Amino acid sequence: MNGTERHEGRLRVGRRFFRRPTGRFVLFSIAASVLLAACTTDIPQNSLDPASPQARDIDNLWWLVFWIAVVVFVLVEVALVVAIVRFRRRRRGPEREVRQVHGNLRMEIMWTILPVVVLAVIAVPTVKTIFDLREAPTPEENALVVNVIGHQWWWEFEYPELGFSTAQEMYIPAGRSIYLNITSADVIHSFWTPRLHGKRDAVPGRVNNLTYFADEPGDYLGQCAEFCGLAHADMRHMVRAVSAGDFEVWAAKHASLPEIPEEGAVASGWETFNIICVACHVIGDVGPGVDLTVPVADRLPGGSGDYVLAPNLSYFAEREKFGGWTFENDTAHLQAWLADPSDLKPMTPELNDLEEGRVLGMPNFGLSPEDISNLTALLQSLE
Amino acid sequence: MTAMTTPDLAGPGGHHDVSEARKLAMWAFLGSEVLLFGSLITTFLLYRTRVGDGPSAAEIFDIPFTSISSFILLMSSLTMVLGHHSWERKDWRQMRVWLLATAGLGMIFLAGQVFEFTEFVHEGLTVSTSPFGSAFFVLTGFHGLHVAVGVMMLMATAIMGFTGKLREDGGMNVGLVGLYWHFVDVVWIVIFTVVYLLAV
Amino acid sequence: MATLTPQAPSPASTAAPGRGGIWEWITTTDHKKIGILYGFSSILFFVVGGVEALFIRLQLAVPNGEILSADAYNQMFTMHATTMVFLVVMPIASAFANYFLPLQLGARDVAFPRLNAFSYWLYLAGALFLTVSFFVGGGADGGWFGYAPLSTQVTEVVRMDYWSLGLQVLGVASIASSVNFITTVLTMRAPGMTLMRMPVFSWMVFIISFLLLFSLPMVTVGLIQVFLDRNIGTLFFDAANGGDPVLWQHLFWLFGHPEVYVLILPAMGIVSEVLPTFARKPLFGRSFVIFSGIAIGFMGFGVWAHHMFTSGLGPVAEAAFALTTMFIAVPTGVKIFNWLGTIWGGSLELNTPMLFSLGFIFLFVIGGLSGVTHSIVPADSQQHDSYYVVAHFHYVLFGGAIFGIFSGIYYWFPKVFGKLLNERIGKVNFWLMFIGMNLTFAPMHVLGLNGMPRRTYRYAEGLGLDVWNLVATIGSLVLALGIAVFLYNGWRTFRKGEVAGPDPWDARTLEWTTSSPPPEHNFDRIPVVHHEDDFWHQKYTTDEEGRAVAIPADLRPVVAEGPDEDIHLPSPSYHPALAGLGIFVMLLGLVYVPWGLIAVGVGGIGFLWGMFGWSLEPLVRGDH
Amino acid sequence: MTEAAHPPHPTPRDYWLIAVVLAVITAAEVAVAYIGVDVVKVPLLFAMAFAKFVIVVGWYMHLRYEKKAYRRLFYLGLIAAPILFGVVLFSFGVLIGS
Repeated sequence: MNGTERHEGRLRVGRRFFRRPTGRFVLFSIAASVLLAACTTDIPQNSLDPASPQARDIDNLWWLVFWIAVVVFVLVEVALVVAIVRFRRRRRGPEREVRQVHGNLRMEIMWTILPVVVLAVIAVPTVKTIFDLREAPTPEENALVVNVIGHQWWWEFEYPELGFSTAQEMYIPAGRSIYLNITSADVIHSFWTPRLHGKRDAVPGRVNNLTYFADEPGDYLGQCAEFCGLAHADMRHMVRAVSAGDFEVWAAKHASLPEIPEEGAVASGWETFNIICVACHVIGDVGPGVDLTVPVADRLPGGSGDYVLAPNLSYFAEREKFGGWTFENDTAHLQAWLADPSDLKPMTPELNDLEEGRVLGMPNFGLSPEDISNLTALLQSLE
Repeated sequence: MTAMTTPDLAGPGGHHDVSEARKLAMWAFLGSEVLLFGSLITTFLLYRTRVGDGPSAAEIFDIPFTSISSFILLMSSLTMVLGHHSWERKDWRQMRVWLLATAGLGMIFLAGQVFEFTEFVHEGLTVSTSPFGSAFFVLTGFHGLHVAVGVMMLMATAIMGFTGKLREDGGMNVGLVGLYWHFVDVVWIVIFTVVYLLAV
Repeated sequence: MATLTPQAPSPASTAAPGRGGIWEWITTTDHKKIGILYGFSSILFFVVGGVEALFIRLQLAVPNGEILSADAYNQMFTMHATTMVFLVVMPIASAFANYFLPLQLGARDVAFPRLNAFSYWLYLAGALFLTVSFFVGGGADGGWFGYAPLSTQVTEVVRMDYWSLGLQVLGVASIASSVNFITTVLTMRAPGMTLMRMPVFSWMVFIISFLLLFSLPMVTVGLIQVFLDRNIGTLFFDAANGGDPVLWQHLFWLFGHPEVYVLILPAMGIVSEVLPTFARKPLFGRSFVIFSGIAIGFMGFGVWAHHMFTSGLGPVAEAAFALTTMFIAVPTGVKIFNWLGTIWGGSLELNTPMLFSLGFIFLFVIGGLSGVTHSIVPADSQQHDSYYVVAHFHYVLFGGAIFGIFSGIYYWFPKVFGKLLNERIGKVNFWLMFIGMNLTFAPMHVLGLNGMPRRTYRYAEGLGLDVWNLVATIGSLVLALGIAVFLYNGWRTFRKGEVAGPDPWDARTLEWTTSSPPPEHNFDRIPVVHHEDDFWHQKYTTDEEGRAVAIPADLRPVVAEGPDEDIHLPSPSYHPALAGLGIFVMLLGLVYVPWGLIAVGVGGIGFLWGMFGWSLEPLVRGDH
Repeated sequence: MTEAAHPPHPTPRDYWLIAVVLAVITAAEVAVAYIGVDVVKVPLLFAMAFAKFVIVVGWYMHLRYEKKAYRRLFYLGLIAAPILFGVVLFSFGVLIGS
């Protein structure tokens, strides 16, 4: 053994350490209360605030595992803290005589088997839920099919049965199953509306499926969850569940062509659109009509096959936000966007390569203030 | 517990047997190479039918030609093992002959591969024609690279045999080169089946 | 063949020619010096990676943060992860392994000292290469996992070329050192040191060597495919032409998951050395700890697809991988229980290394439990790629690996440098890191459950993310302060640290039998081993009740007098460093084809020169 | 197969004999590839490739005569590879149907 000074030092430390368990418990209770607080309702992307049967299944499973984990956590950490407090080296008295125990086979076997049992308890509902959630809706459920296509950095929603597509905001009828075909036009994205379901990757060349079912009409915010490049953070979407009747009205509107006035600012904007914007964007039946080798079109069931390079702008004015559901759809933001899109949202249009189908943002076309205000008028007229 | 015990190769005083250690290291390295070629072969298996607009395997492969070059590589294992044998018997002259013969067979194989690649490119299969093309060229190219490294090692060993350095070392250079060479041959056995014969 | 040349035997007296200074470090083949090189390099990169992390946290402190652009942010998180995984935790484990594996085995060096030096220089070449990219157009920005086709998408910008080449070189370096460590363990153990008597830290190094040996080739192939897709137009991950991006995910995670255990097992080994020393008890259920390490290693290969639960594997594969993932909690749990068994009934000396080890257990339990929640596939579909995952793996990798490593640093510093790190400052260091760590990462659980995805450079207000992000940022500052205290402690100790004897902790394994720092030849006489924890058995015996009884110094078994007669030490060589430098130049050239081909040629000549010089060396010197 | 009972190393005569065997199998492989029916062809080809593999590794590489430790090192990789990659290919649907 080495000198007594060091021994003294150890003991002071031991004493200071004695106060720590309280600290640890405070920490633990903070952590626990925080987790519980996480299920408050006013957080739009709260995964613990389910609004659909699917999300509820996940939520129930999560809480089962969470409480089991809490029990294990408490048992192990309490044992650890008790061991530290009880067996620390003390200042007074002779040094504890330590029995040189090398192990205890019975205990070791026990604590190998015990976790197996606990895990078996978790495994059964897990496997069951995995298969449940993967089941496609039956024909009786009359599910609405929506093709969800990820683009850098916005979501396209195609309604193959209704014959139109839109972007940023996905309208669905509440109380009806929605069957999503999810894919991507460029890199891997992940479609995630936490209150409705877990996420599902949008992989180019593949189609992944999810079933959505909103209990109630309402707005459900979501966001791309797989890193997809520069503006990954600004790739959001809004799922708007509306009543069946409202959905009919909305769908009927989108199935028809928007009306463009013959004169005025809007008409001038329409002219500019037909010269510049039409290279990528669609309004009604006017669009680029590009024909590229596409990983998307020929794979999506019932899809139109048209490849879209940029968001469909038909009925743009109904959207609350734009630019990956990031910027308020108001005059100021629209004009700022048209003046220099990359200033508002980080993009690299200089790296666009339309031949390859690579679109990394809307270029700055150097539009005049007049063009900008006309285009803004056009967009705001598309209600 | 005995499952993991191994012969204690450490001699007294920490003077471990260097040649044993190097052989062991080579086996470990080859174990690692199995996974490398495994990944390449897996990629190929995944993409072997994805030919796009380009030629397919059945259209392009010349099985008789490849069978002959495979046979040549296979026989280089024989010359290698004979070289190894004469090295063990310290018959340096014979050893050099067999080593150079092995290197020669390896070079014939490589020449065959170069010829084959050129043909394929002429017939319209390049690395960027289809995933099949990418996977084929990268897998066989990687193998070819291994053969080329092996040829260089064989030549270096044979030359060291000429200059007498090999004898002084008394290590196990020929043994190691042999292991590597046979491994490269073994990989080709798998490639020949998976890539070529399955495509017929 | 060249890479497998044996050590050049030369008499100890001529082993260190009087060239001194930097040249001595460049040409060293001494495993201890190489270990120190690894250690200092990884601490340096630890600071770099830490600064990157601080940038990330400052950017996210408030909604719509404006400290970094999206571009800069993406580089920061990519390089933070790449740096911490490949340039910090792996090499620092290598530092410990290099320094202590031969000492713990009772050997004079590793099996292939120059291969060992080559591994280090290759690591340094790869590390500098990755870091250089910051100064020539930006660091890698495709995520440390480099998912194709994002990583192959923009070929005009060379950042991901730097990334894919740099990682490959680091991989080769790791394979080389793995081969080296495996051979060392199998051939260099002192007489009597059976595998089951081998210290647990050495065991864990042995296991991770296998993990690296078998997992790295797979990612190497993936990285080559990414590089070729970017540079010569192959179509491996090009979905439009029939390639499949999911292939990359398989190849990456086939490596990536064993890699996780590569990061954590050395820390577990360190903890298994520290706890018995300061609890004054042998490791509880030693063979269970070792076998659970082996089990973790094996099973680590069978769970990779749990990183891909949202990619669309299909329910059968998802269920299967959910079960294997759950099952890996069993050997992990065994380890934790055995550590508890070790300290239970002991006499705990709560000094800094011990505190870090106990902190490791405390934090690792949290990380382990949140890990189990990932195996619940449906729940994982919510948590995947959210901050919940970030919280989980920082509890494992920071609370686990880094705390274990700090424990190791405080434990072994006196052996390496002969001076004890200051205890009082060490405690401040521990508590700042412990509190900072929890403040930083615990809130991230909530952030993830509240729907905050990873790798986002900004978030909007009103999402319920503001408060916890701010807390996490404050925590990261506390953490940074803790690490600053650590650096100060090290600096201070070099100047006026308390001198440590050969065995300051009354420890149990062979490395403590030599002087601090050890002589160049490690042991005057190669020890003969009779027990596990052999050194302890030289100092103590047990009474009938199983209590330790110190053996008086004059009654301890007498080791034969005098040093071994002929001590063979590897001679210094500049060839490994030259070959490493050659590789560095070649890599730079490969990024800038066609003009760079000149650099490739120059670097290639340097590399070949190094290799040939290396393979011819022993022939010249060996038999004189 | 124990350490103590090393079989004697093969002689050059054996090596030549093995080469003949390898050549015959190779010829058979090519023949089967051309004339075999699909159902039997694939397993047969794999079986023959495996036989060649074992012969070269066992005799030419002397793995049969080596220490257990070497064998284990190599077997680890050899066993891991087909299992891991089998699962990968299975998940892509390559091994079943298609």
